[in-house]
Amino acid sequence: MGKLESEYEDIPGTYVFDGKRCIEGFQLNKFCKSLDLEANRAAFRDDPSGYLDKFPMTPEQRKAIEDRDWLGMLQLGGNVYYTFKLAAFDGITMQHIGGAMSGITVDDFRQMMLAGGRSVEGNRSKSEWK
Amino acid sequence: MGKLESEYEDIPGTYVFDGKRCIEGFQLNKFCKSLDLEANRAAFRDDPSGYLDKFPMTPEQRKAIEDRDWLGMLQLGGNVYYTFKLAAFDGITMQHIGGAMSGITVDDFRQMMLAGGRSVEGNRSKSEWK
Amino acid sequence: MARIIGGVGCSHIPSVGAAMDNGKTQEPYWKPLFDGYEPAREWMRKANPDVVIVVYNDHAAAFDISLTPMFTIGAAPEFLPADEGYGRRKVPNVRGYPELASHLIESLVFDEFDINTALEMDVDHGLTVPLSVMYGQPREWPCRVIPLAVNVVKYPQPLGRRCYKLGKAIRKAVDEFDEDLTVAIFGTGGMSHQLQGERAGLVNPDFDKAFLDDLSGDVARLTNIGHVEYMREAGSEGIELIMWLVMRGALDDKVHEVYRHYHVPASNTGAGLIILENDQ
Amino acid sequence: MARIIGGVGCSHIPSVGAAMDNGKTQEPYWKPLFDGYEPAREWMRKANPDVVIVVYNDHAAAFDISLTPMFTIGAAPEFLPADEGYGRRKVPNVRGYPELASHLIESLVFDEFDINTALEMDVDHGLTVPLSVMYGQPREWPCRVIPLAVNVVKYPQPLGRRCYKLGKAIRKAVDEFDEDLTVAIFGTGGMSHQLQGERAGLVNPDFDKAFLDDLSGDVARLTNIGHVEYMREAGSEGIELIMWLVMRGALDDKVHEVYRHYHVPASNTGAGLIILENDQ
Ligand SMILES: [Fe+3]
Ligand SMILES: [Fe+3]
Repeated sequence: MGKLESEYEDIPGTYVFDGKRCIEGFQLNKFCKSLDLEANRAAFRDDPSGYLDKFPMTPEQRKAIEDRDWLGMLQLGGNVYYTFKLAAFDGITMQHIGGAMSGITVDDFRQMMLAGGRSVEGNRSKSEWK
Repeated sequence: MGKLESEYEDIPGTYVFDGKRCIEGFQLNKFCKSLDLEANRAAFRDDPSGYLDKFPMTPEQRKAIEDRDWLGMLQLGGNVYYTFKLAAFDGITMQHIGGAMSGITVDDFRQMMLAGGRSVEGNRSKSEWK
Repeated sequence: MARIIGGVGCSHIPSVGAAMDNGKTQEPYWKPLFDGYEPAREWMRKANPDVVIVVYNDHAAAFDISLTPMFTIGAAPEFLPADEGYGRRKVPNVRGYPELASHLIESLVFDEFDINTALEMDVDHGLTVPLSVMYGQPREWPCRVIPLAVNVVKYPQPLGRRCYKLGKAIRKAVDEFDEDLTVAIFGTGGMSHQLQGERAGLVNPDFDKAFLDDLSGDVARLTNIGHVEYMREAGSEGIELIMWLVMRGALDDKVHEVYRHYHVPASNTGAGLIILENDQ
Repeated sequence: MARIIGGVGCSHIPSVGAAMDNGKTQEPYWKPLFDGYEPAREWMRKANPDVVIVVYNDHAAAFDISLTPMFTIGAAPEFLPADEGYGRRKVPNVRGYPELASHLIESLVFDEFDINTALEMDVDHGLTVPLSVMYGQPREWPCRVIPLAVNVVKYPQPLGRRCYKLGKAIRKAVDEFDEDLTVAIFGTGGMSHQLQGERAGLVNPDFDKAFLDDLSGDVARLTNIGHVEYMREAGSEGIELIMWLVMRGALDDKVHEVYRHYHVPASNTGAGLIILENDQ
């Protein structure tokens, strides 16, 4: 257990990309990173399943990608800067996945941002989310 | 001029791989590094000149490579761990290029090593090499 | 001798760059933000530094999960805007300053900072957006740039205290550089924001305002903010603010604020900008 | 709690690995060297640590000229022997220890060391040859390994003093790790040698002997050796000896020498080996 792990794991709705997640999500993030190259994007577009075979992930990780389960990816070691590459591949924005991860529509998410964003009040500790 | 540059530049027969040389030799070393991959070794073997065209070096650097001028490569920004990859490509050893860089035959170089190596006496300062 | 003429703290929001690249800065959503940039650009035109040290982070563009470099100085003659999935950003290439970069690296290593050297490194929005914010859309960037990439993505990020000390060591190195140059330093990223998880969209204007205030008021408080406080109060990506502390460390102990601008929202983020100068 | 049970200093000469891989260790050229390794292997069998931290450098195998990382800890579950031009070295894969590696990284970063994290990194002769020297040719390495790669190729390398302090911080982190483990630490590279230039083939046995002596006798002298003294006296590649100071720093202030072996030549190099244990 890391020195601060119990403290940062208490922050609700937040997946700190620490050593543990970094190792767990290695192949998932590597897949996402591969989409930087147009040749790989084309290969993934043509044959999603065959392309994913190149990255030996867990079945849960693979399903999260196939389902575009943006929150699930994070919970399985994904990092948002990597998973965003898949969002960009899909042609959707950071607001889309912000909404998806927090369980609201993209329009509600945009509205929330226009109103000043999500407040830190009530969102500091998991104990506040019970 | 770096803080220690005048001091280490006084060491005779030695090319400290500092920022300056690192930048100067960037393409030369990159070419050498590319030989890590068998596909690249094959390409270089088949068409040395065409392969070298991919690395925009100075004419002097390119000539040093073509001539297998091991000392010249260092003087033009090469680093021995990189240029050794070209030596390995040629099937020659560190003793071969040790001899070539110091102007003796490989047998004399081996003999020198068996006799305890090159002494530091008389080899500390360029002033001793006059 | 080279000298630091000022420091800028500046968010590096991708959509701010995109708004400029796509000519949207006068749209109602963007206008208030960009109007606030004008006085900063005016300062920049007057200051016109020869070199800008840009402290930023790479967002999985130049680096990937295989290797997470902690502090990296770019010593190449040129850096290309990264392709972040939409082709390379259409801004000028970034001209480096190898001699100054090598000097910085040597000096910092002698001061026991463990600095990586990059000789080939594409620079992503973390670096190019603050240039756009401060310089607008020139045909060439009017300064040379030293990229200083900081890991803020993988925990553990460097401590804020460490970043501040790095700034102080940069200051010393710049002061000792034997050319007559003016140098500005940008600390980029932030301010409070969270891109990920169920808490995505978090913005904390109180935290941000206090941070802006204490850059000139109480730096000791800022350098003592730890990982958990950043992540909890400023969002998981708000920890990017440690990069502003590198900038702050490179200035005098006493500084005054020349200008600030704060606006919510820009995309998912609170956008902040501050200009600091040394007291005379 | 984990604890450090000893330190090893050991050259990492490629041809020593090749002599083993090709069954040449009993040839007249190699026999005196390998005979001297036997007592060290005996110590290793008895010590049988759960984990070995190997401080080594990459020789343009995993890293290249684009990025020179200063201090890098490998946190992957496994590392493959690098292909250094003749195919991957035919030795077992290296099993890592991600939990301990992550703990080390966190602890070191909190102690203000700027550590890079590698999650994919082939390990070259710098790491595998010392394993071969100390363990012979087992089917699997009997320990888990934490690779700690140090830049010694591009000037400025870290100061010897910095390496020594890094060792002390590693010691603290190991002591705090909450598992009952025995840990050895290898400092590799050196001793005096120069591969490059007209001065290629330089060996300085007096320097090497004094270095070996002072690992237990006068560490302060060693930590004050600067870049130029290493390069001038021990050859341009002799500066690899700074990695032995990481090992030394991880031991107690008072240590005793268990064993040493020194032999010239092995290929272009003076080959040294030392085993140190903490005084009781
Ligand atoms: Fe950022
Ligand atoms: Fe070595």
